[in-house]
Amino acid sequence: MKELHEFHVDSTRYLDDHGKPLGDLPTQARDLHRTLAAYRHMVLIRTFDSKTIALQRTGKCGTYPSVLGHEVIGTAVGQSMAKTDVLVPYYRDQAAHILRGVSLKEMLLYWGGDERGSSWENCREDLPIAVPIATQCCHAVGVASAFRIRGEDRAVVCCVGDGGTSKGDFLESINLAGAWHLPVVFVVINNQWAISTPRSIQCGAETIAQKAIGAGLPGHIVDGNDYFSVTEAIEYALERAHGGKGASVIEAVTYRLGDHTTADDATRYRDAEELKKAWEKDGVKRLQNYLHDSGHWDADQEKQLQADCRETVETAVEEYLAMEPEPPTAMMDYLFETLPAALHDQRDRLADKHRARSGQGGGA
Amino acid sequence: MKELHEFHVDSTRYLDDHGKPLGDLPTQARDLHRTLAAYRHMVLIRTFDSKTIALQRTGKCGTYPSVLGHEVIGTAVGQSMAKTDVLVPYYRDQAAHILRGVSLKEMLLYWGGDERGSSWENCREDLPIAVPIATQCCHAVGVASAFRIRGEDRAVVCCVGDGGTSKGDFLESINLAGAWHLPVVFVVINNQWAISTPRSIQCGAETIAQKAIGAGLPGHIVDGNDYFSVTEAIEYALERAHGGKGASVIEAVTYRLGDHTTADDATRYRDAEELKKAWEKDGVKRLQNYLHDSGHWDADQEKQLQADCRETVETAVEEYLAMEPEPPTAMMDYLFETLPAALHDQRDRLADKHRARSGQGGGA
Amino acid sequence: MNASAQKAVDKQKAGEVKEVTLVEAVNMALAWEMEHDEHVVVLGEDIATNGGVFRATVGLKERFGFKRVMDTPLAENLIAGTAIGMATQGLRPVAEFQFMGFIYAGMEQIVSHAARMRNRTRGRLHCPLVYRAPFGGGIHAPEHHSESTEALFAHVPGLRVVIPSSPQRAYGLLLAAIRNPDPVVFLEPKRIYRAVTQSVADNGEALPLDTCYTLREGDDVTLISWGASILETLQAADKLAEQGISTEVIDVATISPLDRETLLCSVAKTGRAVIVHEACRNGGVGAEIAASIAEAAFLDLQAPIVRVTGYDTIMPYYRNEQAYLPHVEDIVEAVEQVIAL
Amino acid sequence: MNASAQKAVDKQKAGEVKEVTLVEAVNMALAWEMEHDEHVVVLGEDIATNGGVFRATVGLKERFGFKRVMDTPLAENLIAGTAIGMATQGLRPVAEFQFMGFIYAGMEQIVSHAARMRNRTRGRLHCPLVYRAPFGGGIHAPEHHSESTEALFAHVPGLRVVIPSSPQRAYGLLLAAIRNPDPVVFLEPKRIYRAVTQSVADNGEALPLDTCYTLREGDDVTLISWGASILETLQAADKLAEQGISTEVIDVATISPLDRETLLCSVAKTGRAVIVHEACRNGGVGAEIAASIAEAAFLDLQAPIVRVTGYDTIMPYYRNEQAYLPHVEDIVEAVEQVIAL
Ligand SMILES: Cc1ncc(C[n+]2csc(CCOP(=O)(O)OP(=O)(O)O)c2C)c(N)n1
Ligand SMILES: Cc1ncc(C[n+]2csc(CCOP(=O)(O)OP(=O)(O)O)c2C)c(N)n1
Ligand SMILES: [Mg+2]
Ligand SMILES: [Mg+2]
Repeated sequence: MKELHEFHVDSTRYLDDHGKPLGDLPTQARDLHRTLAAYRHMVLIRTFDSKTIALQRTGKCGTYPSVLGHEVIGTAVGQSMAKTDVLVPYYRDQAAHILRGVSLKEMLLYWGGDERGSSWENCREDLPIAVPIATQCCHAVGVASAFRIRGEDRAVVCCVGDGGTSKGDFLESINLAGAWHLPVVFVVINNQWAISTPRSIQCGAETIAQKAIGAGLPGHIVDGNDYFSVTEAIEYALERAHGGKGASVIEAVTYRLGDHTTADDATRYRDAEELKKAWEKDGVKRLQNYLHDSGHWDADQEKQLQADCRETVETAVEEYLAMEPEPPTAMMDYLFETLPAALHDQRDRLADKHRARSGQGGGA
Repeated sequence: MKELHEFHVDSTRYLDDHGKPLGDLPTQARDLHRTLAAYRHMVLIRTFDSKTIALQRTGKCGTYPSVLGHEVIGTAVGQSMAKTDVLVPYYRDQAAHILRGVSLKEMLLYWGGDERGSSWENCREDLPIAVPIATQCCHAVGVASAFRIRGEDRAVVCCVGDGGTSKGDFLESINLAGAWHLPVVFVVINNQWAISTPRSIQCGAETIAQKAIGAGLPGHIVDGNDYFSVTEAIEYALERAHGGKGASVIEAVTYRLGDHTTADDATRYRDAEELKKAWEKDGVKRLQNYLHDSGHWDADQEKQLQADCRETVETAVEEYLAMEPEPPTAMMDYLFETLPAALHDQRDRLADKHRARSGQGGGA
Repeated sequence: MNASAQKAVDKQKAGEVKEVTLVEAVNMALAWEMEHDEHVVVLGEDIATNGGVFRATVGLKERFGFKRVMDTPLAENLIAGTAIGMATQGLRPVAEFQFMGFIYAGMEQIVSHAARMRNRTRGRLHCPLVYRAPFGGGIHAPEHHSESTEALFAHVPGLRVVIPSSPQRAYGLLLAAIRNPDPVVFLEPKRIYRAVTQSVADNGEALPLDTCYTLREGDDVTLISWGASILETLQAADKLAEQGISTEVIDVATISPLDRETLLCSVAKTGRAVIVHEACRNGGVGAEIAASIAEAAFLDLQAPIVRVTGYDTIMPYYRNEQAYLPHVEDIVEAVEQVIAL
Repeated sequence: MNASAQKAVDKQKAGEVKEVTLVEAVNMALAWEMEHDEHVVVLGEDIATNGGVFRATVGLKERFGFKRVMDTPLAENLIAGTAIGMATQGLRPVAEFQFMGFIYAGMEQIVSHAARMRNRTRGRLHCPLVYRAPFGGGIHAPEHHSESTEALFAHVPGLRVVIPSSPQRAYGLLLAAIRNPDPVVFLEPKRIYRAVTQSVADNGEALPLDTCYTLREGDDVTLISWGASILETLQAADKLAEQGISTEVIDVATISPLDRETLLCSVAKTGRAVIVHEACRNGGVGAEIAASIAEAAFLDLQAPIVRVTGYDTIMPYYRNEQAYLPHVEDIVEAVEQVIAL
């Protein structure tokens, strides 16, 4: 009369906190070229991150969400996706975006309060950064539906924070992905915090991955600071998606090493001790250790890399700072494909004012 | 390096389709008085239901959602709740409402297009019928939070359809119930259909109960046509809630034996054969068989009960039909506690028009 | 009939004139466009197998298959957002909200994404989608099934809000809405879904958006309305004609962006305007129209602009819904009032 | 300090006059009311331990405990709906939406339930709750952090929409909103959260709702505004005074239901009105105000009512947000224009 229905999620880890393999590594680890590229990319992203925070502090950039602690996940996402796949990001996916083809300058423009920061010359089909939490999950299933409708062999990777998993959009979307068997990989970046709200307040469940069960999807937990386990999980999930086997949910467990954004002061609500411990698990350092230990990286290379990254970032910053703002009329020019007659007057007024204020003849 | 995290939901059944015990019955079954009352109530509700459909067909009532196939669940809910608990219903909980103290006349008023149908003389704290699907789930956790905040030993039962479990409100609410450890019992009335949408399209998971796992809650499946298994599960969950052990999700599996509402024609989208099979599992007949087999019910009693129920319903219908509509000004009188000055003119106009149109001196 | 046979028959029939109701015209437009543009897909609750609770999508699944005609799980936010994702991929989704009263859960997706995708990406991505919803009262429906909250969408930059008031306009405007490269909220006045039939040529010809439709020309007063209220407005115009009052009747049709020019030209001629809508008055679209006319036609106006609208309260359940709705006599009275000045 | 000691200290301090900013006044009102009414609870994202991203709720958790000051999971629909459930139980929840740009997910709960519970149950249950949200642009924030969509709420029957524009009004109106037995959407103009300080007596005295506040009396033209734009409106009034133009400045404060009487009395005197708001113009609250005045004060008006507003487009990201916002010169120009007629 009583029957049990059983379910599970699995969790995986390959490297310990110091970069030492805990056992056999997955096949991806054999690709040294890729692993080195990943490490280089993480250092670039970290360099970009600290520079952008500095720009914000000196009034040259707007509120900015640091990617510190999330580099490994974004790098694995960016590397694993096919070019024709579509990324549906949240706002802390810098590492993935850059690998997809977004330029550092575009990234700066976006956080510098300029819409051109999402017009992306490359990766034209990737969705722009979604600020309203979790809303992008619905777009992800929409994009994946389009692939299915057209019979295309493409997949979607959708990123969302741990906080985002409490919001209907995420939960409704994984449900649709399950019901419609859609080619989507949901990557939950569980960095333990949603601004000041700890993971324990978001949800009473032991793991976030187990939310997949209610949608009939496989759920996997990976150490988000272990490049190999993240990569393996995403590649596996992408393979399933491409193979018509449907969606997955991956919970990548990490820690937000910075403030929520430059507008936040995390010391108000979290323990210095906790932060210190989290640094010990840092995934960038961990991968460096691994490469070092396996004889593929040394101090000179590191020094060179740091210098290269600084230069790349500096160049991008200069380009960014040199950009004139758009004319104010731009605020009407992309509202619709063609400006409706009802708005002609307003656009004219805007142009006139801009001309008057900037004291120029042309402008708009 | 791989670890499994395991979860489960259980499912329970005590009576077979014909009302034969499949083994030992739960303790609740020993209470013959209660079981008989349950059966009588189900018959009353079924009588009310067919009468209301007839009223609708003759223009004396509005669109109405038949309760056919849901009587057992509602009855178990209504019987199991303490008076001081709060019911947060959806729109097919007739059986529970009447046990809570809503009168048949009030029920008719509601579906007859009259707001007084939710003003309920008894069960003053129960929430009114929620038409927007699943929205009531958020209210349920709000009510339960109020109990927790005030330290009261009270619980909430929240009902929702299988369709409703796809909507953010349900999913967000079970998550909060888990995170905050709230005294709520979510009863999912899985009648296999959401209007024309079959259960298989709502969700790719094997069961709906497993959605509880993602919220960190226990999930139980019961045969929604088996009075004993529904009763046991709800009582158990209510005990947990009252005992400070938090929330539960119960999936009560049944079948919508009628059209979705009187505005629907289910033959458009579902199989006659499927419906016929579902009737074989009917929970009212099943309980009658059980009582009959165990020597507590006979044909005479049945005849008498049918007559009593018809009379009770007829009386309520007469009362309902005798009710004058509210004056149109009522549409302003309950908008706010006190009518804001901004609306005085409009109310006066309404009263004047009503006076003019009804040709009476007073009225509003 | 198999799909390709159906296709042939259909081609023959193209341009066939049919006598249809408003809801049938919606169905006809959907079918035409799905037939001629493979990017068009429809999704929503109960729209496929059941053909929609109002039968607006009946037959589409049989004709175009479940890949293009999709019953969704019950979640309006999801429907709104999924359509956005599809649209960024170049599909032209037409998503149905079963009733306007259930559209609010989709509000965040509509306001923050559908309306903004083009602007946000500087044209890289855009949302050529249509959100359909039946709206308005008067059909004896339960709570939340009688909403007229078009003003909420009209205020959102980046959205078009289009409302047909006849079978011909339903057909032509819906085609235009689907072909439009930007998001359109397409609200269907369900009270007149089956009120009248009209001859509609099923030839795929769209009607222009962003323009008012002048249904009747006149000199004394301009009557401005949209949706189901057009019915009473035209009836009032007839009654007023009997009294010798000549009215110009304008169906706004696209309530945002607003074709102020047609409205102003008319008021320049008549000097008087009465606006009729079912939605409550406070902050309704009538307010924008009145404010715009009062500002731009200040010197033309011979009387105040009067609004005949629903009350500023919650639509009553059906026993009292007629007391809420504007009636022919209310419009006649308002016109008499402004004419007297 | 333990709770009861704190209580004593607090009582002593009651009535103490403090020099505070608008956001501090919000905090003060919340603290006062929580101290004096145990039914008041606050909930929202990051409002407890962190004290709110704008520090509006700072110190409340320490003082009143986590049972009454609740950090919620990240879900605005849930926040809106949970507050409704609490309110039906007689609590007086004050729920924060972190930014107005994130309130839309809560729309269904707000429109279909908070605004309707009393009416639906004929008074059996009601929703004495407050939805707080910082709103408006000009703080260099990312997308969705600069919304001014108050018109969407003003159109919803059953809601009150209240907007303070000074520390004193923030204190008095928020107390009134919490004590009000019906749902109030309380929008806080974050651009002036810390713009000025004012002396506010922390004595629990509420200010009336449903009424405009006349900030400055004058004869030539009525300037009508609310929220952060009051700042520029007052500055414009000063400039105009230098030119010899006497303006009456009215802070609408409760934008719905609207105190039309105060506005009409003023226009009866001045014969001219200019309405200033940050929200986009089409279908903004300015439209309702203009339409109402133009209708009721038709004969008093000596010039068209002009609206100085944001453009009918999406609020630009911050590099261009100043080009979107109404400025002092825009108001001055508009006044000069209507005065010239
Ligand atoms: C719908 C919505 N509500 C609130 C916010 C404000 N907000 C920005 S980030 C954030 C926390 C998100 O946490 P999480 O999803 O865990 O992502 P993380 O920032 O930790 O990477 C909040 C509440 C928002 N952007 N959108
Ligand atoms: C938010 C919302 N969307 C759509 C509807 C229209 N509608 C009414 S009932 C229903 C199906 C509900 O199915 P389910 O939750 O399984 O409950 P059941 O009617 O089967 O008992 C729908 C779509 C609604 N009432 N609310
Ligand atoms: Mg997080
Ligand atoms: Mg169902």
